[in-house]
Amino acid sequence: MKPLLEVKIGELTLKNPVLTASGTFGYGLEYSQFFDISKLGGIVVKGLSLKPKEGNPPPRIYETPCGMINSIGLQNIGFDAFVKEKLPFLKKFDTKIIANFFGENLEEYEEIAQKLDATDGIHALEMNVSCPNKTSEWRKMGLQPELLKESVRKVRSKVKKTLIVKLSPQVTDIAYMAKICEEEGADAISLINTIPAMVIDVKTRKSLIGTLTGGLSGPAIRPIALRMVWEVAKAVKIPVIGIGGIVNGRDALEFFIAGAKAVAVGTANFINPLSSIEIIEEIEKFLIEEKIENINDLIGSLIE
Amino acid sequence: MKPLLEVKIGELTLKNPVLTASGTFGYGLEYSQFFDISKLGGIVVKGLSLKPKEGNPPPRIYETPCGMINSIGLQNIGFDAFVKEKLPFLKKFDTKIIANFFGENLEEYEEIAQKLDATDGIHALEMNVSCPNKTSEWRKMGLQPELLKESVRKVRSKVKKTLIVKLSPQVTDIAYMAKICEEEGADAISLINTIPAMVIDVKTRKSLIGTLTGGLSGPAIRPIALRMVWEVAKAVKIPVIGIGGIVNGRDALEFFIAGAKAVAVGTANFINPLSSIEIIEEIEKFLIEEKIENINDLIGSLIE
Amino acid sequence: MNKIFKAEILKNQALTEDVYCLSINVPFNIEAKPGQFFIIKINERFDPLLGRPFSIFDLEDKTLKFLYRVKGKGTSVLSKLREGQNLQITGPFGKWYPFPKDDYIVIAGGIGIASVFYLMKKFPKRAYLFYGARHRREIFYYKELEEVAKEVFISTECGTLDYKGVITELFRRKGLHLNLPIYSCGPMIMIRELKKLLKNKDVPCYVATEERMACGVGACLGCVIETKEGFKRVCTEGPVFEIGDLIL
Amino acid sequence: MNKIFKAEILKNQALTEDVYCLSINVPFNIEAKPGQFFIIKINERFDPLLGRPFSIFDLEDKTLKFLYRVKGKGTSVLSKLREGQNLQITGPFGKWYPFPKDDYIVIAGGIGIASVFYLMKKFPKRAYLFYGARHRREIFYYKELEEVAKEVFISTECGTLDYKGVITELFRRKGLHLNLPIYSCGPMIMIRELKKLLKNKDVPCYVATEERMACGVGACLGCVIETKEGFKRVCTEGPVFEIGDLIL
Ligand SMILES: Cc1cc2nc3c(=O)[nH]c(=O)nc-3n(C[C@H](O)[C@H](O)[C@H](O)COP(=O)(O)OP(=O)(O)OC[C@H]3O[C@@H](n4cnc5c(N)ncnc54)[C@H](O)[C@@H]3O)c2cc1C
Ligand SMILES: Cc1cc2nc3c(=O)[nH]c(=O)nc-3n(C[C@H](O)[C@H](O)[C@H](O)COP(=O)(O)OP(=O)(O)OC[C@H]3O[C@@H](n4cnc5c(N)ncnc54)[C@H](O)[C@@H]3O)c2cc1C
Ligand SMILES: Cc1cc2nc3c(=O)[nH]c(=O)nc-3n(C[C@H](O)[C@H](O)[C@H](O)COP(=O)(O)O)c2cc1C
Ligand SMILES: Cc1cc2nc3c(=O)[nH]c(=O)nc-3n(C[C@H](O)[C@H](O)[C@H](O)COP(=O)(O)O)c2cc1C
Ligand code: FES
Ligand code: FES
Repeated sequence: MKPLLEVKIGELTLKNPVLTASGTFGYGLEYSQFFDISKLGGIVVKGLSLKPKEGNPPPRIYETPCGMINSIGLQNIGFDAFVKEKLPFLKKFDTKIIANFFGENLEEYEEIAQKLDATDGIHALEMNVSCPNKTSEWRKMGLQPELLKESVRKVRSKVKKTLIVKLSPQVTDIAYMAKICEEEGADAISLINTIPAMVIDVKTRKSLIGTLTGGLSGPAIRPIALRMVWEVAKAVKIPVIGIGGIVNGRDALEFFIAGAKAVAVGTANFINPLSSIEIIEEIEKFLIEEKIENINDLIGSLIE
Repeated sequence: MKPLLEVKIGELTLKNPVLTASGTFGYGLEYSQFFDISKLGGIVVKGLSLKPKEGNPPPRIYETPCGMINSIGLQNIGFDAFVKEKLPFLKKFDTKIIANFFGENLEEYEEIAQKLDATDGIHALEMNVSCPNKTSEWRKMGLQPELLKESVRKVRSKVKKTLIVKLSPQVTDIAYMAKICEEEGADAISLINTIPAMVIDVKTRKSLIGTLTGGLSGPAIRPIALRMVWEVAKAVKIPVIGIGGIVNGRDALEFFIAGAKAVAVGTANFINPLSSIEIIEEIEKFLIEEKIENINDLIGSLIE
Repeated sequence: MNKIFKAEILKNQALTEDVYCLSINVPFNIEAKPGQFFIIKINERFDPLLGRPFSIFDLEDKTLKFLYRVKGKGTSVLSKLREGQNLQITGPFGKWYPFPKDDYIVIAGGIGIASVFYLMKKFPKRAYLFYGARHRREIFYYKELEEVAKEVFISTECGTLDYKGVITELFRRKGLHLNLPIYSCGPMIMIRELKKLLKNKDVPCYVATEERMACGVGACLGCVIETKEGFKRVCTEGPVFEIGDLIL
Repeated sequence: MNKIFKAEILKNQALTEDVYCLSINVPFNIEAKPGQFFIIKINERFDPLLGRPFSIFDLEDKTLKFLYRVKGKGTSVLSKLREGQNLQITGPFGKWYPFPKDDYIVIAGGIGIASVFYLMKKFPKRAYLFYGARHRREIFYYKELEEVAKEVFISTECGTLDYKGVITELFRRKGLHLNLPIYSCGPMIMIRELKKLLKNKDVPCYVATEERMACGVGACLGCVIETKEGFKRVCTEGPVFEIGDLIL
């Protein structure tokens, strides 16, 4: 018997709990050459802003032990081009589309959120309050409880769709930040975004990243992400989406056991383009082996 | 011509800028079977408390991608046994001994600091305000600016030897924490300690660490540590000791360029017992190749 | 077409101390064009983490070859793999060299030869090849090159073979007057020099570029280079660009 | 003695699907005692990160052998290494089995045989060996064992060889009456059972234990197990302990 993989995130029903993480799966198109992306629980698209963004000067990525640093600088084609050029393609697939978004200030956050809320074919919104790249204070609101509170409240008041807030790991008490979001009406929390990091070329004495620092992702950060997801899942009642270094089914299962209701696969897509669907298969296989009929029975089952 | 490797940390002169990190080099003895530990710039011994500590229940360690989690729980033989059983051996070597210490409350911090200050053969003190294991609030003072301020002030007022404060990475703004220490009279800052992390056995649904979470160390965290060292070195005038995932000379050089005046080698000792002296050799080789006569000319030379 | 597959190593041969030729056995017929690249995942675990991009050096039936230089951790681990071991390969990716209609010029610097050999093999006996290296030891597959090219000009920086000097200089002397399309791959310094030489000429010049990559398929936006029209992704909008479009 | 060295793989032979025998060539004469272990750094890079501890299975001249089961990432990578590749080895470390003065009993469960073969080889023809496995496929080096032991008792859980059942049961029937010192290595469940059996007996029983290790030399305090006198380090105070001292 096939185990049930369906989970609910706010108003959003995912046929399985595996998403692809923002910024690592383009606009879906790029990976549809490898597999049928309808198999995914959902796709979180690259962070969107009102206007197109050029992004940061290269070099933008560097590999580190079991991880990578990136400083893309939220390059994106902007809301209009997304709706015109990318969304029609995405609509053809039987999967949920989650729009990750950001702005340069709170007004922009509200405006893009409203536009996405009104756009057909987008099933949920993920508010990025945690971009680690060189950036305006507003994009970093995830580090300041007061800013975070205000922003989530305002954005929440403007949108009807499921609102996910994506948190930064760069705080002392991530559960506290999550509780703020919950109080202000977020439907779900996703975490973690990348961790600010650096790597230097000892010959040239320059950073190997154009903007000096960038965000660390990949297996290296998984144990940190898992700890944070566990802390947050204990602290809030709304669903948590676990992100950070997940490369296989076993990794994903750790996050479910720690309390995540869904996971998003990021850097792993680069290592093996089939990661996300292999993860779905491995989860299914595990549930069958362990005779667990419904993934929801596994969620938060950590024995402390 | 041999390049000059000598650096000063407060009143302490190190013949070369490579230390071994607390908790990863035992009391020196353990590694003297592999090489002449007199070659080291210094040895930071395992965290000491007034009384012996049993430490945490096993399992205490687990390997993660390019890193490891530990939850030793600051097991140690206590001040008296250290002075009686370990220090006489350490005194035989021509290297600097730095005593890492902690307490269960501020009074204990002050008391052990005073005792170490009065002990012959100990050249400097490293105050651990950042133990990530399940622990008393006081051991975590590194996360709270107010507690940190008070503790550094009090301990400083009690000791004459060079006082290094070892910071936790689990904060939003590590430069701010470092400045507090500087203001309160710390002679140097060392960072980073391990990052709280978790790993779960999906079969048993238990943490693979006895205390649920532990601290992540190793190459995985190096890019994070490097970024923090850079931030701190820019913010304070006192010397910074860089720690985190350093496994070879190139890694160490990145920290010097970012502004560290010395480095401490931790997890690498486990991977290759000769790491620390190989790192010294590689630094020397690099300085010769690059025609840098004095390591101090390399420190903080990052081109931004 | 299946763009992800496992392939067995047939041979991983050291040509010099740090240059290797890797032959793998592809499990099915693939169609790949000169200038395109594949991404090789070097190990099963996560250090090195990402696959590394390599140009098609040669493809014949199911045997795919890469010519690579050991530069850092990935290529160093790769160079130690043996016959019989398996690799995860993705590709082919990227824009290829526009097919030459007539005679053409090829300018290769160092390991850049890896990207143009297959072009000359596909369009044989029509290329004026200018191939420069540091030392004659680093001139690879000379005999094969003579077979596929129309004419071969070699330069070595230390003068151990043919012309002594850099390849752009030899090209200036012997090839600049030919009004033929140019295909080139080599270090940035060579490309810059070439751009200068061609400033007043009106021939197309295609350059294969390099940037660090994560996804290889246009998703991560990590591999951009600066062009006249803003940042472009080397993996999908390149690696082959018109030299005039690049801001070098 | 040099406790860190590089060694070349002579052979890395699969005995079953997941059990291998690794032979390496040690560059000098080492003195290592039965029950001690070495740490093998499996790769040059950092995933796997730490070396893995393995008991001395056999040592003769400069050939050191390990018998290991593939359990996770480290042993899986190890099992794919080939003849001619190099490994970084540290050791020998740890307390060895106290030398038997007279006849003795050996109880090995599964891959635990790896820790006691060398003991019997060093003190031959004096051991009553009780060796249990799941299946006859998993009874390794039967002929060699018959040569070094005095008497061999085999049990397999599925009854495919000799006695059907667990080895502690066979020992209870055939060996418990012998008043000889016991040397044992096997899974925790076997050790617990053994402790029960020996409750009222007054013979020394030495057990080789296992714990995850980082340093292997007593520095990290990572590998502790609980004993009557508090936590002890498996790497330096063990791996061999008196069974009565362990809190199981
Ligand atoms: C489309 C394309 C085709 C290529 N074809 C070939 C080829 O046929 N033969 C060949 O030898 N090399 C080729 N390269 C370069 C090759 O990919 C890099 O040398 C290799 O990835 C270095 O990996 P590493 O782990 O050994 O080096 P790292 O340890 O990652 O880095 C060592 C040095 O190499 C540089 N480097 C790393 N990755 C790249 C990269 N993707 N492109 C350029 N420089 C890089 C780094 O900046 C650093 O200076 C190609 C690159 C691209 C983008
Ligand atoms: C002193 C000593 C001697 C040993 N001798 C042998 C031997 O001769 N032959 C042999 O096959 N095995 C031996 N082992 C066990 C062997 O070290 C582990 O099986 C191996 O380290 C697992 O590594 P891995 O990366 O494959 O597993 P991992 O991926 O690290 O983990 C897989 C599983 O193995 C367990 N494990 C990991 N490390 C150890 C460890 N150090 N000890 C016990 N379990 C562990 C984990 O808890 C996990 O359940 C010995 C262990 C010790 C401590
Ligand atoms: C190249 C790259 C681009 C990213 N872009 C975004 C983005 O636009 N918005 C966002 O919220 N997160 C972005 N992220 C963060 C990922 O969505 C994810 O949170 C992070 O990488 C950790 O997961 P991982 O370790 O599985 O990659 C990006 C990550 C990478 C590696
Ligand atoms: C097993 C282990 C024990 C440690 N014990 C201590 C300690 O007692 N006091 C302390 O300040 N830091 C301790 N640390 C932290 C290290 O000194 C170091 O800050 C950290 O491991 C990061 O460096 P690394 O990545 O090079 O290991 C310990 C680390 C490890 C791995
Ligand atoms: S490598 Fe990801 S966009 Fe080019
Ligand atoms: S492995 Fe470090 S103390 Fe035993």
